[in-house]
Amino acid sequence: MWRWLHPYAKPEATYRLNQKLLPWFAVPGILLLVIGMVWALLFAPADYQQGESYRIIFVHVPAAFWSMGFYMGMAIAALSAVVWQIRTAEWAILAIAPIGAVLTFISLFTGAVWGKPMWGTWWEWDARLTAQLILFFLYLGVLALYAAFEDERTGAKAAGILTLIGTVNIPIIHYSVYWWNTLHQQSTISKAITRLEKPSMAPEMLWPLVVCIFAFMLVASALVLLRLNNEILKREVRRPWAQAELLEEKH
Amino acid sequence: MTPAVSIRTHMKALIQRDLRVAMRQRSDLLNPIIFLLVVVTLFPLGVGPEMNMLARIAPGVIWVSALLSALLGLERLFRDDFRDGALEQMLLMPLAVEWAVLAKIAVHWLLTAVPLLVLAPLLALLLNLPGEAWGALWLSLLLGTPVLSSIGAVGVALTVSLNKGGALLSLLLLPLLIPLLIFATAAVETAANGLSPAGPLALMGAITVLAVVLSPYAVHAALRVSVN
Amino acid sequence: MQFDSFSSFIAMGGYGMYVWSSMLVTFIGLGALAIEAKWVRRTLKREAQAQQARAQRIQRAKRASTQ
Amino acid sequence: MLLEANGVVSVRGERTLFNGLNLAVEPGQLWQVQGPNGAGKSSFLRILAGLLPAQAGQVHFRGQSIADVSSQYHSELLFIGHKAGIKPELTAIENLEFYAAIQGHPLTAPPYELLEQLGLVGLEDIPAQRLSAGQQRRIALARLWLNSASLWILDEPFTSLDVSGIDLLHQRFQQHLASGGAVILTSHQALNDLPVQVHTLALEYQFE
Repeated sequence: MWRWLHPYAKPEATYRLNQKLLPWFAVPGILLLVIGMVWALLFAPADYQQGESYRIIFVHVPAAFWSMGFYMGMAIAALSAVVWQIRTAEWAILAIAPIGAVLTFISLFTGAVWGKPMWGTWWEWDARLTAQLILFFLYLGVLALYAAFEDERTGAKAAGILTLIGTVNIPIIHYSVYWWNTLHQQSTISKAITRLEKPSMAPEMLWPLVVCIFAFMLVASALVLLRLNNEILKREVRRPWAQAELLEEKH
Repeated sequence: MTPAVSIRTHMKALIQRDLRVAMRQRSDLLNPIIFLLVVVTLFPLGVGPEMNMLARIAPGVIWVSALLSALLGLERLFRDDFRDGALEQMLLMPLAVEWAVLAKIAVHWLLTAVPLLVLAPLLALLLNLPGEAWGALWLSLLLGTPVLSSIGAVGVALTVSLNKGGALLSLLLLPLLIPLLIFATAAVETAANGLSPAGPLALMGAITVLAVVLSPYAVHAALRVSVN
Repeated sequence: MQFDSFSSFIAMGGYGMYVWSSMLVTFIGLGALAIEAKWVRRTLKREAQAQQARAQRIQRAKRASTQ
Repeated sequence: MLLEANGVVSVRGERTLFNGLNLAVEPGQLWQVQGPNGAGKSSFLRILAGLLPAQAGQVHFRGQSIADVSSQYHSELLFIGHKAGIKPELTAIENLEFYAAIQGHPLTAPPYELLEQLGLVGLEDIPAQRLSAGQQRRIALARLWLNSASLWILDEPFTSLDVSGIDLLHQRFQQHLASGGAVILTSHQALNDLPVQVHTLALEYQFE
């Protein structure tokens, strides 16, 4: 597999591959997103307990799911960057981090907006929300560390190492936050949140949710490809192939 | 003969340049504000998530965190200019140096206080600050941040030639900022209790005017000592 | 179709504010990422053009100095 | 008399740098302040510019103390010190734009030709921090072409300049002196090949 992958560690080859892959993510992604949203907002039945407000779930859950998923993707990129010194993997970290941060932010925001009508409060220091907030900080830390370096190469390396540390730390953070929360368990709201978020969903709700989760994955991946290609061009802008690529297009 | 250049042109050129420089190092601007958010998050993790208790400590927590985060990026105000010689050139501008200092303070305020003001409602929300106090918190930050920038500028001007950095600066400035902390938290707390925060806010306004008007002179004097 | 009229669709059973603000922020977030990527690409293009202009200036200077 | 220093004394720490220094600069004159390292050349220039207070003595600009007419003095003064005042985050053009604006000669177009003459071709729009020390120095010196100050005080202007750069600077000095300006500078090199008369002020290292 290494032999097969190796040519794609070359920036230009990766760029071409990404350009080819991009429509395969973007087109079905946007299509599925439209289908999923229409299904979710227009056709899925209302929840008997929460009424129409539960429809927030169709953006909240995909965002929360992939905020974690893309951190894992970032961790894999970081591992390849640190262990095998693949430069494109270093850039992939930087391409994924802002997207993961935005997904985390979306999950936090929609969670808060969902919480207001349900539990009467925008924010609750519930274990799940708190862990998500800390994940947000981890993403911001990676971005800030990279931005702090003047030399982009060293910055990407440092960001990779931080990502790996974060990956090791995430389970520990998770358990400590849950433990902290049970220690202070006085509000019934927290219990209510945990209960509400584990409903056994009816299939007519579950299917649009599955579609949305897929759509988010495809759209976010397309964004990663876009950003990764930008990162590649940013570093190769002096090379003739990148110059040609940039000067050719018109818009 | 050199054509006369108005104070406005000078200040405009200075502000434009400083904003440009700041935009080239955006992360320096964002880090203190992320720091603030993280510090505020630490309090519930440290003292427990009980919303009533958080509501009670919210004004103090937000203001203390804001003070600490303000100190983080403060050095940037003159340190880089001192290192590359732009500070000397600023002292040699053909206008009263106080105006140039005022321009620098204004840029610093714009770059640090505006993000803080945007973030303030989020902090209030995280710490369950009662809705009645949100306006007072925002006003207290609006009135208090110019004091941070201008008194901070004096501190930085005094220490800029030393290679001692942050700890000394905090030691110097935090005692000076205590009145600000007292009036600001008092304003937010009175508002949270359903009373009018006008009294403490008026006192803060007076402090602000005093600080903004007088600090350029102090900064000028301090820079003369530092640029030696 | 769960809603019998457009206004009831907008109202979302009284939760319109919450549902629509969530949707708005989600799509603004994703859209901002896409726009930012486009924007970066445009600055890169400008950078490439600047590079080209720079190369031309250097060449002109070289030609001038050899004459 | 453009600039006149009378009995200037400077004490740095425990050491007296110089004691009772006099200097009288007429329009059209070029003065070189000479002396070994540590003799206080830079300090003397900074006192003349009004950046450093002298322990004793006065500096007069057109007959008036520079402290009293600092605004007018600084509008006719161009000082380029050891640290040149070039912001490393900004490009050469952006740096010059700023100085041109505050000196009352706002740039109408980027000064490509000038920068080319100074050997900065191709580096005009790169942040100064990516350039070498010598190149950053040239950016600062480009200010000499972009202002109309009558008095130039330059601390080691020739450092890290190549032969053509030095030549260019000499020409500019000549123009400036011919139009009634004056230059005070420090330099390690002898200014023999400068086609104007060089007045010198020698400082000696004081051990006390």
